[in-house]
Amino acid sequence: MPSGGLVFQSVILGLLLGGLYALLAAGLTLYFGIMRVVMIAHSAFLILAAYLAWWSHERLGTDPLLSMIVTVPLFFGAGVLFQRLLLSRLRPITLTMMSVLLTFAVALIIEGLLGYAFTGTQRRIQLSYGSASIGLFGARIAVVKLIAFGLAVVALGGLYLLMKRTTFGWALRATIQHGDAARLVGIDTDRVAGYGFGLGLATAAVGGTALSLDTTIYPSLHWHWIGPLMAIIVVGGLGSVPGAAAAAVLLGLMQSLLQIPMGTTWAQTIFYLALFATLAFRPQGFFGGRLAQRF
Amino acid sequence: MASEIELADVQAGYGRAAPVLRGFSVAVPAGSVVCLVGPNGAGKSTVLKVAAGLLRPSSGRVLVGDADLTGAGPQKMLAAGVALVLQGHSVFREMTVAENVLLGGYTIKDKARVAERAAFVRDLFPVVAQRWGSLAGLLSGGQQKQVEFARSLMVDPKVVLLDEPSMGLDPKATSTIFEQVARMRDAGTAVLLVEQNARRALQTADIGCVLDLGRVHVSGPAAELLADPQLGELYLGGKPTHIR
Amino acid sequence: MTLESRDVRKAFGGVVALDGATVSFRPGRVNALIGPNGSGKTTFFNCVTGMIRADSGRITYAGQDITRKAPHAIARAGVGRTFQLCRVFPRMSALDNVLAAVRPAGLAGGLRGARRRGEVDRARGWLTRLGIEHLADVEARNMSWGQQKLLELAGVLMGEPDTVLLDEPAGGVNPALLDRIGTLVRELNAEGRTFVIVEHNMDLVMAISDHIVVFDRGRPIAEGPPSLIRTDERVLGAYLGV
Amino acid sequence: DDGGDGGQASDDPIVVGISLPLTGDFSEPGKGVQEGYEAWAKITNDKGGLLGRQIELKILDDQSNADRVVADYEQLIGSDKVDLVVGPFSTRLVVPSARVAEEYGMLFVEPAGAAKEVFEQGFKNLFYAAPAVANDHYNHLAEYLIAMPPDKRPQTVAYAAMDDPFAQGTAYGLKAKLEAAGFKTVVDEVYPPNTTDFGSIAAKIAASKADMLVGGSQYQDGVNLIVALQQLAYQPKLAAFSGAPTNPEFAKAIGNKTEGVLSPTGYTPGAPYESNKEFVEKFKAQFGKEPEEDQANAYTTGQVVAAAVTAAGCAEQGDCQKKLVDWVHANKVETVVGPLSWDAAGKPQGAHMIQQWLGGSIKIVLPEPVKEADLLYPKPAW
Amino acid sequence: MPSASRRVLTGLGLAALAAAVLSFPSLAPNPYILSAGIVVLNFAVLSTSWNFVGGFTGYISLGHGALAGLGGYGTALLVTRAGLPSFVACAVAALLVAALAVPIGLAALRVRGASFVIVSIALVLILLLVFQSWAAVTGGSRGLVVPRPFPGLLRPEHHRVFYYLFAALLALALLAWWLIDRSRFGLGLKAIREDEDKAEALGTPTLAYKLIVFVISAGFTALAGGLYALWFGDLDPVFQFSILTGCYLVLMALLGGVRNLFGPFTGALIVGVALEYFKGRFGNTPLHLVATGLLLGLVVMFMPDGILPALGGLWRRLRRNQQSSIREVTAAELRDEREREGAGR
Ligand SMILES: Nc1ncnc2c1ncn2[C@@H]1O[C@H](COP(=O)(O)OP(=O)(O)OP(=O)(O)O)[C@@H](O)[C@H]1O
Ligand SMILES: Nc1ncnc2c1ncn2[C@@H]1O[C@H](COP(=O)(O)OP(=O)(O)OP(=O)(O)O)[C@@H](O)[C@H]1O
Ligand SMILES: CC(C)C[C@H](N)C(=O)O
Ligand SMILES: [Mg+2]
Ligand SMILES: [Mg+2]
Repeated sequence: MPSGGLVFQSVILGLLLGGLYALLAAGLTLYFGIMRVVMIAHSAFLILAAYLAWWSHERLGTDPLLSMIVTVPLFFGAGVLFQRLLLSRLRPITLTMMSVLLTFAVALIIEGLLGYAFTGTQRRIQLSYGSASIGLFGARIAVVKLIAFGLAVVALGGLYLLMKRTTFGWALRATIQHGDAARLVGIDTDRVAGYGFGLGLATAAVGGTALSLDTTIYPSLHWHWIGPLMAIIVVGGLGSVPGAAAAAVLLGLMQSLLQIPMGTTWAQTIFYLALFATLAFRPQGFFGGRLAQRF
Repeated sequence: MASEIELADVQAGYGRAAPVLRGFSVAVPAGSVVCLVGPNGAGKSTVLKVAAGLLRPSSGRVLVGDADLTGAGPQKMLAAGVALVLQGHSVFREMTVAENVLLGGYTIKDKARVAERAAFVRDLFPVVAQRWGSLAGLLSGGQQKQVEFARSLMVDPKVVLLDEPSMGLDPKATSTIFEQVARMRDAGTAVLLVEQNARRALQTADIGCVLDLGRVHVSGPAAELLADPQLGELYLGGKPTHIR
Repeated sequence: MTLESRDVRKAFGGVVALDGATVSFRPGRVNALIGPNGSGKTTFFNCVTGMIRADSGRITYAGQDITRKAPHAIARAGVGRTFQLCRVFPRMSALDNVLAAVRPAGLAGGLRGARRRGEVDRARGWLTRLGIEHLADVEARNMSWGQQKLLELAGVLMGEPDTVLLDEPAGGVNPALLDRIGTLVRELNAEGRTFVIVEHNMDLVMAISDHIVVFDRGRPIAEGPPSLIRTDERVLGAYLGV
Repeated sequence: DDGGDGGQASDDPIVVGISLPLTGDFSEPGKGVQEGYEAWAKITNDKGGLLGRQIELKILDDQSNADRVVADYEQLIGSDKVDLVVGPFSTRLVVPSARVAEEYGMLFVEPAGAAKEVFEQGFKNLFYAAPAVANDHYNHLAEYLIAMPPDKRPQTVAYAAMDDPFAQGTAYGLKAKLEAAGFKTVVDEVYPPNTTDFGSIAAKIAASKADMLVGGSQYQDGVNLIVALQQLAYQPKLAAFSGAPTNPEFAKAIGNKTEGVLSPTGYTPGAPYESNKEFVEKFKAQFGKEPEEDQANAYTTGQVVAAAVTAAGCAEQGDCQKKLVDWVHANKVETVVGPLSWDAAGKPQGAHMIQQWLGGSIKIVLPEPVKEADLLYPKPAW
Repeated sequence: MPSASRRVLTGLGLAALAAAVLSFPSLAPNPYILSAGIVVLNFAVLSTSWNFVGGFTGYISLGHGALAGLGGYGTALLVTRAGLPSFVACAVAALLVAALAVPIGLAALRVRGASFVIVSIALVLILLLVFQSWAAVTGGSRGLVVPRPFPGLLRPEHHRVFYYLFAALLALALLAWWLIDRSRFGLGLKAIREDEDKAEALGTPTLAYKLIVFVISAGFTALAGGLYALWFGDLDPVFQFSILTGCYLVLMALLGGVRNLFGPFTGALIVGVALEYFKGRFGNTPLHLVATGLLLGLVVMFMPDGILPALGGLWRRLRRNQQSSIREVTAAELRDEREREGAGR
């Protein structure tokens, strides 16, 4: 029987972890739900961002958070280019399938280049406040995890508002749903789709930085993230940012609590069990996702 | 009087296949309705796509007012006052009716003006008002069509291109559409209408134009076309009563 | 082989699409199903063919309960349909589109060649009858709207259904061809096929149907022969809008 | 290289085939092993080679992948016709590659297959070139702890091991001995090799308030676990990690709070063995740094092979290999990690030393005869 | 149409291909080349097996690597635990995996497109976790050793035997694919690929069809996995349950052309050789990943239908230049024609 203190500590860890998951999955929601693109390379970009954060810290000694000043716009631009130069040239009929393969190719390229540039060695940012923590009713909250959580909240909130409240968000959704019709109401669909993709990658820059604060990174780490992140967006209802956030927090919490009785490896299966349960009982996802179940 | 929109000797097609339009010309003066009829696959929708800038002609010219807009994209065309309602279903399925309609006013900067137009189209199509908050993809076929039409009415363009606007609409809604077409004409808009409901359309139109195999087969005052028995049989359909 | 529905209800969230629809389409007739946009006609077709499941009520075909059957089973029982937003197999040739409607019986039947002489001839026959035989080798996605509509019809007919449900067969079809479709429906009806046609083209409906059912707000409000429907007060009010 | 009297060797060089995980998950230690092999080849060649022939290494990259490592040895033996092969890094790769060597009848000395599984396959040509297999790494520490007065020694122990035959082997070797002596196990966690978040594991360990922590770790996972434990303000009285603490980056990675951390090692640059002085000196000259365990094990592998070749007087595929195998089975070899001999399964017969971070550097504290300092217990806070 | 001469040509081509495949072991200069040939054949069987699902129904599975892994582990466990003879174990394991594919298929095939891709990825990852954690049965990360089916055989001989076994399995898989491709069942599957609801409405029992073809695919995949396990001898969950394997299969099938019988085989040949080449070329840097990625990207961007269709298209274009497939008739001509027909009747 686990002690109350351990359960409480695990709840806190789970919530913090869930927040990070939500941030990491946010971009996927964007491409996948709204743009019908299965972006296998998202986690590779996360790792890339984490590497850039690590590298800037290592080389310049700056706080990894500062690297976002460069990586966010950089990734945004890369996303725009990626969409404009590559994805937009795929045939709509086979977009889903081909995008899987194309982004898979990109993931391989990123992994290979990272390995080439930084070797396969595991890296970790050594922060002066890396092991600092604050107490809360007997439990401890690591400062770095709290920062990552904060980044997640800010990024996700911004994204949600952008998609629901701004003309850009509307235009993006319209572009994806009927390109010709969107062009006919005056939307510059090329640009909008490019920006949409750029936005997704920009979240990867934020997410990767958050990730780098408290974990080890290595080039092939992205494989490790693909499964849980995909599971999160399916459970959350494809294309729904709040849904993905809710699913992420819930799954993070469950994973953290399940580790107490089951250990690390078995606890990871919760993602896939949740995924299968979702598909069996509510293919449109448990949190929102309305028409999205079938595409 | 100068034409609001004119296609001159247009050649256009899809990919490597043989061209669909081969030397097609049409002119729509302001304040008039030109109705394009023709068999399935004749190239009617292709004409409208060229006119709206969705498809770039391989030769020929597209003139809007005095400007030569050959090869301009749909945004430029829209800016020049040309709007197209597509054939089939082109609502944004996973957005609400409200979002669909308001996106029709995407290019309008003035918020008040958008609200005003939205109120206008809600009046015109009761369905739009009733289902304002539901996802457009969940509406019935005819309801979606009405949403599309409402969306295109958010701007009031100089040239309206309509691709079979009455398809799938019940008689009431069909009447609304044709009334609306007449009203637009009266307000000085140039309307290029493609319709398979040809007799009804030609009754509303000023000029009729029969398209076959990518060329103008006949064109002239709508009433004359309606009266021509040969055209009737080939393109407009007889009175179906004789079927039984 | 009567197609009957009893008190069928279907609601989507707050929207009641079918509200206790009880109708009966008798065999050997050309039936029409008309009604304003959003009155539930397509939903009715979807329920009958099993594409969506009714919330309550019962649907029978030839005395058999088909309410909970899978769409393919209903199709095999002899009910074919077209879609309002016409659906074809975009990257298959017109001929293959039609051939795909051949339903193999059992495993052995499934392993038979797909392009056997007799069936290909039959498929070409349907294309010819609908006036698109010249498109036999063209991929469906490269065809115009009306051509696709005709192709879809050819596919359904290839399956030799006893009862054919057509959802707006005239939508976007050239009037000259429309006569042809009308004639074809009558011919096939004479050969013994039953039709249920949803259509807004009143000229066509009045011309070809024996029996008309009028829907409004998810339930029938009138039915009878064309002559009667044309003058029915309720129909005029709800639908024809005179 | 024109070293010594190497010029007089008219024969072809002796080609030694090696597959190494130069990329992928094991690339870090893989590169270390590569350096060890290169140092061995250079040092040997500088002294005139083997049997008067120069040594030429043919190194392939197996991408840390078992399929590839097999293909590599297949290629080295079947296609490139190398004269000798030596092993790759990691138990996971050693087992499949040893099978290839076995089926081609080649001598297979390897630097990194330490888990007990390696010796359970019935290989007759395999030899592990290090003092002890994984399960025996902590033997000296176990003896020491068991010998402590029962009321003074740690009472409860938490184990956290990476799911890897080697890492798990080290922790569980110690666990078996301590449990038998009545130490209570309060946490026993296994985590997959790709784990990057150690929060929950740390929470469990912290909640158990175990006196002693044993980590069956490679490098980074050990660091991550320690940082996660620091975040939770957990302070054990004793902490031992396989792998991590000997890494040069270790101190910085955990904020220099290394005092008292224990680690087993099979090698120390300061070891008194004769060949070691030469090794350390020339290695430094070649690579500009001190050799570590991975480098030393590879070098040891080379030494074993060299001894066999010298004794048997041959180095090529075919019957010669049998002679080499027989020789290694029958003899003891002097190496940089001390004298090594093997049982029939190729298992070495020794134990690892235990090191401890003391005053900012890592010192040998066990066993008594070779110790550089006394073991510090309890360890200060981190 | 010169269909007779075409048939002769096809026959000759097939014979040549078979001869090339079968004579390879005697031509291979050393056992290493032979073993590389086995690897390519294994890839060819796997991607042909994948193509039962991917090619016909358009469901893209990145999880077929896991099915092969199951076949391999199943074979190994049946040999070591149940004491079955090696090849019996392989067949039984394939049957078991095929049976297991029923519930997996029922769960996974309910969802389409992108969701299916995700499910297939999840399948790999969950199996990886299970096989890693359940060490008591699977050996976990310590791996599992598959006893040699022919213990006395020298390695080169061992390779030769397995080469022919793989070639036979490939022939079997190709035959099955060809049979389905030309059948009504196959046409039904292609209809599913194009529009599943429509196919269902036309009377195709789509779920049953998808399930059957998925099970067939799983069975062949597992057979290949089992055979590989017997040949290779060592199983490790990390390599048996890897998304990368699944992705390579897709790459091969796609590269060759998923609509062609020999597409996956062609792809396997190219990718197999390319992987070997990249390894040699980029040696000890991870640039081989970059090269593979670029190859995949180029295929997707410029040859989405695969090499064989691209070559076919080129050939056709060279032979008779640009024919318009749409016959052109005006409405009037059509009417005249119809009248003639009517008169003829
Ligand atoms: N995207 C496309 N790719 C290739 N060919 C096309 C495409 N769209 C249409 N076509 C071909 O171009 C010709 C004209 O098509 P278009 O859609 O303009 O006809 P239409 O007159 O509007 O017919 P309908 O009344 O059936 O809508 C047809 O023969 C059609 O097959
Ligand atoms: N999947 C769905 N989800 C939610 N509402 C739906 C759905 N399908 C139909 N509806 C609603 O049910 C009602 C009936 O729709 P249906 O498509 O049956 O109408 P219809 O009679 O075919 O109209 P039309 O003539 O315009 O095609 C409409 O109000 C529609 O919005
Ligand atoms: C499996 C199928 C994609 C192959 C078939 N030959 C076709 O062209 O459609
Ligand atoms: Mg059209
Ligand atoms: Mg409808």
